[in-house]
Amino acid sequence: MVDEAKTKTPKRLTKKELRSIFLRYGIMTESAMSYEKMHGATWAYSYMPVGEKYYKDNPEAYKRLLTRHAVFYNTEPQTGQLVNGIVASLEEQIGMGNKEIDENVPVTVKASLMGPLAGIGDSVMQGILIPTLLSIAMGLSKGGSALGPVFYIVAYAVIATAITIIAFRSGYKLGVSAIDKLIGESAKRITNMFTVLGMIVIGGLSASTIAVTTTVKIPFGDKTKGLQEILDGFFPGLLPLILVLFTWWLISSKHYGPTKVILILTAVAAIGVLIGFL
Amino acid sequence: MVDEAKTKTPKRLTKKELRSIFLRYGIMTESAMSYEKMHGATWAYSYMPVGEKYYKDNPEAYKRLLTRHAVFYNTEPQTGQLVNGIVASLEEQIGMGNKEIDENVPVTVKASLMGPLAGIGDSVMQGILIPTLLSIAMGLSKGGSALGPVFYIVAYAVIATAITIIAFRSGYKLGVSAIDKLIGESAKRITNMFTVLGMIVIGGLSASTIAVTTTVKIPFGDKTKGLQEILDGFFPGLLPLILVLFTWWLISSKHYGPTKVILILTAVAAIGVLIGFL
Amino acid sequence: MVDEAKTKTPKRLTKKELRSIFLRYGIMTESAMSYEKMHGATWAYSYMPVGEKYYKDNPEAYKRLLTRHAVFYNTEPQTGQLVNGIVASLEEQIGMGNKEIDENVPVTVKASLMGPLAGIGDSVMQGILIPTLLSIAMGLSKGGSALGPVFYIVAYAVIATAITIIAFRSGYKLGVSAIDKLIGESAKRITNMFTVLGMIVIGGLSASTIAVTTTVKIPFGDKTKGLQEILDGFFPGLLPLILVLFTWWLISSKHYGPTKVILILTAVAAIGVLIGFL
Amino acid sequence: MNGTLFIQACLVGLLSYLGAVDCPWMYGVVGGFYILGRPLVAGLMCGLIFGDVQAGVLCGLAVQAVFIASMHTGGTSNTEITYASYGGIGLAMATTQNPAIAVTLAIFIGQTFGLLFYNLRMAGFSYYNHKAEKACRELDKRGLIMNQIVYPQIVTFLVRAVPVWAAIYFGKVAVQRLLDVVPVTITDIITVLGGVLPALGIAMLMNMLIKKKVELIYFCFGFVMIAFAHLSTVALVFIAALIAYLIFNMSGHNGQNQDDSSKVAVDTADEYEDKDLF
Amino acid sequence: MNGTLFIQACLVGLLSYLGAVDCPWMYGVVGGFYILGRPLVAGLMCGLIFGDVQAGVLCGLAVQAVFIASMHTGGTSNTEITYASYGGIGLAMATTQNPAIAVTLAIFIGQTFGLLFYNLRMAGFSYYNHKAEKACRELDKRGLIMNQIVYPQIVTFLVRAVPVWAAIYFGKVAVQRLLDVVPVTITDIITVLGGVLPALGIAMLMNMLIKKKVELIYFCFGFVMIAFAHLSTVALVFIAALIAYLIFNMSGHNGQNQDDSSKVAVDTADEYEDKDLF
Amino acid sequence: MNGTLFIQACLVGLLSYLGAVDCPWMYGVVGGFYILGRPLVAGLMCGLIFGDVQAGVLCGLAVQAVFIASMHTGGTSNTEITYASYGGIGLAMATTQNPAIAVTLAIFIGQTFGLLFYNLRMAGFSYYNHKAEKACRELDKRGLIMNQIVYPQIVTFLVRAVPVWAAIYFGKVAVQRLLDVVPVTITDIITVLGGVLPALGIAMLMNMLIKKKVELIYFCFGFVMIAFAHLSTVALVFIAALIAYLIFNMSGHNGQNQDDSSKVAVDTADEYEDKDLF
Ligand SMILES: OC[C@H]1O[C@H](O)[C@@H](O)[C@@H](O)[C@@H]1O
Ligand SMILES: OC[C@H]1O[C@H](O)[C@@H](O)[C@@H](O)[C@@H]1O
Ligand SMILES: OC[C@H]1O[C@H](O)[C@@H](O)[C@@H](O)[C@@H]1O
Repeated sequence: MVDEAKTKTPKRLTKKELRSIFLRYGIMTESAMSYEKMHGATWAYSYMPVGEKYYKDNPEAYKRLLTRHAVFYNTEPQTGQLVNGIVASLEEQIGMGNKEIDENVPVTVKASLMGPLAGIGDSVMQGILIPTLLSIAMGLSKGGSALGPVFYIVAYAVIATAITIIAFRSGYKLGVSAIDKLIGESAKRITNMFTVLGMIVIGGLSASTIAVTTTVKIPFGDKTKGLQEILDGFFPGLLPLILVLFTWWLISSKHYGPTKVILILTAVAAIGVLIGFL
Repeated sequence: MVDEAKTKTPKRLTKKELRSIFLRYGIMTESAMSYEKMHGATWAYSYMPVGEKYYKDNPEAYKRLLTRHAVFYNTEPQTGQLVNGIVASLEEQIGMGNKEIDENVPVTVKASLMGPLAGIGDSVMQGILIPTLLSIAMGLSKGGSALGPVFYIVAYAVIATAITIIAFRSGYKLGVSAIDKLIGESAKRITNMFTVLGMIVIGGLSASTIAVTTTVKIPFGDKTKGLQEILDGFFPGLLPLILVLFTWWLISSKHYGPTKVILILTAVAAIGVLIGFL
Repeated sequence: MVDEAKTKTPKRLTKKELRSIFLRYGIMTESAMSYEKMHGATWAYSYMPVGEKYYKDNPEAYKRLLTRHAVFYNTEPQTGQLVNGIVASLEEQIGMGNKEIDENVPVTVKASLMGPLAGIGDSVMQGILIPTLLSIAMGLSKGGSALGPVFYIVAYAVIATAITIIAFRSGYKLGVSAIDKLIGESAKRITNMFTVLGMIVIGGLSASTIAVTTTVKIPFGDKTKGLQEILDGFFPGLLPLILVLFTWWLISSKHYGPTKVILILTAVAAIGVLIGFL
Repeated sequence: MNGTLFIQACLVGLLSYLGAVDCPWMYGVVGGFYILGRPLVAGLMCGLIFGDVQAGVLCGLAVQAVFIASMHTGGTSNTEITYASYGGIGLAMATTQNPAIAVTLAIFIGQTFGLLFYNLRMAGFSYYNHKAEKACRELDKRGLIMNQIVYPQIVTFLVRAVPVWAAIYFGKVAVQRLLDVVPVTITDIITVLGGVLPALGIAMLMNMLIKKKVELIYFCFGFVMIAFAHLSTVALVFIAALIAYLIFNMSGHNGQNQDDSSKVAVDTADEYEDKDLF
Repeated sequence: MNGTLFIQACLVGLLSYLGAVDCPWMYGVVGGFYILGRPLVAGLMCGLIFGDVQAGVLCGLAVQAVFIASMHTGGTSNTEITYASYGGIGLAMATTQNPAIAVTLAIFIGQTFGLLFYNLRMAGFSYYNHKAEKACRELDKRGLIMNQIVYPQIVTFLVRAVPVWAAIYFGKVAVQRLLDVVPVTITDIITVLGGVLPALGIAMLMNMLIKKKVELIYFCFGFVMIAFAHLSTVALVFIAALIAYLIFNMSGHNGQNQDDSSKVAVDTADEYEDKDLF
Repeated sequence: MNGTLFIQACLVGLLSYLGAVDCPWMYGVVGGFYILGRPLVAGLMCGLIFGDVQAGVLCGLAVQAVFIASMHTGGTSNTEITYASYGGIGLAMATTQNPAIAVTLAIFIGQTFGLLFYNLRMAGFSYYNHKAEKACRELDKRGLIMNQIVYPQIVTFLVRAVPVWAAIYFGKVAVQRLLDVVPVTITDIITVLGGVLPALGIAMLMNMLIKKKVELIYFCFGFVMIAFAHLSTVALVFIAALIAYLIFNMSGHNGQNQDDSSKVAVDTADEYEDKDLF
């Protein structure tokens, strides 16, 4: 931190200003999302309080601030508050005149963090937290009770809000020093850890959510027996497993997009039903 | 080992003498335990056979022997036979006149081993072995059969006695060389291993032994449903888990002693019952 | 690879010749197995196509080829196609006149690979693959359905044939370079991995296949209760576990051969039945 | 004109806007897309609106099962879950209140109109993005806010609330007629498709997480723990966390921590902790 | 005077001395505190003394459940288990023979008089400890034995056997009267407290074992394996042992073993073994 | 002469040759020993031959359970499974068609005549091996083929097909008589032995795999997962694979990969992969 006593002007961001940056980002992130810019200039909007504080009398600097935060950007928005926190601390330093931090730094930081964080963030939030809470809630809703959705609403609101707050605070506290931590060896380990967590949990998720059973009956002496029953006898969930691996292969090896995959899956379902297999 | 052939006097401890040291320690360890000295001078009592053998004619050395073994000492008494074995071999060397081993060595060895061994010993004996055997025994006693306690008596007597014997023998065999093994890198790994074992098993233990259920009924349309049943639906044992984490937090972060914690738990139970929650 | 353009004579093995080597080995490996030579001269037979191709006019070289492949050799025959593939690529080089590869190399390669591969191969094929497929098949055969054996026949034929083909191809592709990979650090890690896999799976196998139960009844007040039921209450499968550990101890520590062990097990069964324990 | 239905349709349309991924007003995606946008919550909301909470929740439950693994990554979605939720459940509540119909309608609307509108809008917003960027360069604060927030929100409101409102208000009769004529095979196919669809979301996540084919082992482990061992997702999360933590520690034991491993004494454990993870 | 009751009370009092932590005569804590002192064993003993083994074991079973995780570490105990066992079960056997009453009495006696007497004695024994230390310095062997063994044993006998004897001999009538007047709420609270108490012992152990908060993951894993997967403690011990062993090996793969890893050939595995662990 | 039985006996004899470990004609051990030779397949075959597939499969099932862990390693076998399969099941099908009888006969034939013939042949083939080796040295191609393939096959056909044929053709009457007189104790012992026998194969495999006693932990883990957690073998294979993979990775983190760990950037993950394993 620069010596705050020396010069009069450079003041740190107040709590209120920080809260404003936090909320502007948190609320508006995806307000104008396009494939071209994704979160793009939401950042410029979020950092207007910084401009108002430090660059009131320096329109060129203000412009540079908004312009550097109007480029393509995309990450998971909730855990992404971490980056917002880091950038807030960087822009604060720049605004306060710390010459050691170039105006390019926030841009580089954003560009290098958004990718990994999108991966971790999506798998933790969409891959683990949401499905887990939803499956608990679905259990509570059996029979049509409102308990399930109410539980989900409360639980997700509390947890996700907490995550955004903690992420922003940690980012702001770490500041520049975060870059090492988030890009270095240790970050790779943490990413790896969450990736493993994610892979295991979505493995379980596919067992509990994909519902494909065959209706084929095969003759057993004079009686018939469901093929599904036989499959369940040695590999419960074999069809869902095959299906998800097939879909994954379409995406990862064939590089098909979701729409193409949906068409294929629809075809699979249609043919399966028509030949009497599914 | 010193050259035994050279001088006539220095004889090694006989089997009988070793057995005596082993038994004196094993039997008397906690005979006069106080918060101030804990096992304290039991050690002096245990090493009287050494004094009788080597220092019959050297009262000063005898006094030093007893005195150095009258200080504060505390560890898990059963697995603690390991330290007794090591010290036996050290005192034997000192008694036989091996000048390489200072009279301070046994004291240092005891002081540095007692801590780690208390940790491992307590968690293995009180945290794993005893609860596991007891829960087996309790299973055997369902309906009031004497089989359970008889099983426990035999099983624990055999296993614990074996542990004391093996511990003492290993300690005596390792002797000085044990210090490296027990304090070095490898010891940290072993400690760590047992710690992990302990943490997992007591996690299970808390699931199987803490019995807290709520009696709250919540309305479900026209019927009511037990809250406990709902909890069991998505997190069996949630209340016990919360309770044990709360208790742990009282001890580890608030640094409350057991008595204070018992009072708090009693208050929790009382309030829980009075408001109709438990 | 040597420069193929320079000289006219040295041609690589054709697909047909490679297939012939693959099949001769795959089919004939154990055709004349004795304790003394095991697979022995099957190798000479397998490499006759190489002799016909390269040494038609050089009977001495042809003799050396057959002779060096007539020595003791033993490994798991199916996964063993890996070695066959490596040796095929080595003999091809030798046949084509590559002076860098001594005629001893194939012999050394065979000798150093056969041991580890026997260990891994047997445990993967006989210890994991076959019992797993068989237990699935046995499930399908409950009640006498032919589905079980048919499933096993198809599944094993497909999987095992695929393994032999992949093994041969990988071996041939890797060639000399395989030696490093198969003997170095990395090979030790892979061996170790398969060993762990094997140990866990055969642990499970013993729980599901060894069937020993005691018929002893013990009095419980006025009623009696089966000892087996009591054992199941705290350690299901305790008797099978003891039995398999005992058998393992006979083999690994006492170094008894299978026949001796069978006699002992028969004695155990007989005595167990006669005293009314089993 | 049916006044009640009109108001109901308006409310559902409004909710389908508030639960959209690009709607900011519910604290961004936290309260919007990830709470209001989930079919289970939509079910509750529609239940309240149409005066039958139980039927609403049951529809929500059925639709949620199809979309539980719905993913929204990198701006791409495998389904337009908000159109699906409110269009499907809303229409079903307005007509049969049958969960199966809700699922059919949700899939149909989500995968056709839903994705169409979504992708058109995502493409179209480039226009506002460019204008917002220009506003940044020119320090036109009002322009930034209008182009980044106001105009896009108006557009997204129109393309979401209006079609959903129209679908419910005018679709009621059409749906009822359609249900009478649609062949049962189509319903069957859509039902099967409902079971198949979660595979897509999961496969998209797998594509993000799984870098090497070997890592499928994690995925399969998760699958097996649910499919064979019948654990719940909550339990799996804990198990996965343990494995992930082991891997985290494992990877930490090389490289940087190596050299100073001897310095890391027991009492510095806490600082060490910070350096590592939490 | 009731002669039978007098003798019964004497026997129970004697056992409560023999099962005390500081009583040496049953091979130290092995046969004393950890066998005779356990409520399950106390139940059997009291059953024998009062002539109804079944009722005794049932009381022991109920009390044991409360105290299964009772810990005695560093001289501190969360309960005075011996007073609790023999006071509680003994009194119950002398009166109602009702297990629930036994639990209530055990908790009451253990947590009040029990802990009081225990702590007073632990404080008081400093007196003898000092005299024993003095005896060591003066080579007063008799003094050592008297102050380290004889006097403390007399004291501990008096403060244990006498109160328990009195409680049973005189308490019988009082307890019966008390049971008639005590409000049911109190009984309820004590019942709940019985389910809650094990949390204390476990939390004490956690406090010893868990150094970093992250390590709670081990604890939770154990909890989940029992609570969700319904494994028995015995199974958990094996699983935990595997995990602990993996961690042991893992930690061994850095530092010292690194440099010479190439030297560790397969055939030296056995020596290597010794160096490492068993 | 009974013509049908004659032909049936011939067919069973032929199969017992084709399923032998040293018979090449079914693509070596793949289709022979490991398919035709398995009791479950033998049951199907004998069922077809004797015209009652169901009875045959049931006999095969019973015998397979005894021999599921049968091992053939290093030329040594714990049983002669092919004699056992075709002799035992064939004879049972010719007589009572009772699975228990099939097991008894299989064990009896496999462990006596079977092993005897097997070991004699294994010893005797040294003769042909030497002649084949000589043929190699003399470039006598015909001699190699005759001695390595033709003669050994004739011999093995004779010592396998003929005795099995004879056993069935002549044994039918004998077996039926025997069954009337054999005491029930013998049957009991053989039944028990049937449950015990798998222990031998498993112990042989353990002997190959387990190098240090500590590694029993892997074995016990597998045992516990089946015996306590009631998982199926298929599930266990996945779990074991995960553990093995963790260990593989773990061991890779020392030595060679260490120094260049910093170079292994994320994008080179795929090449890295090749270097490591798959
Ligand atoms: O993948 C990161 C991120 O990309 C876009 O912003 C959206 O699809 C988000 O839902 C997602 O979290
Ligand atoms: O904690 C080590 C040790 O301390 C004291 O000696 C007693 O509390 C023992 O029960 C305990 O094992
Ligand atoms: O042990 C390797 C190998 O040895 C011999 O060749 C036979 O026993 C085979 O069945 C076995 O696979």
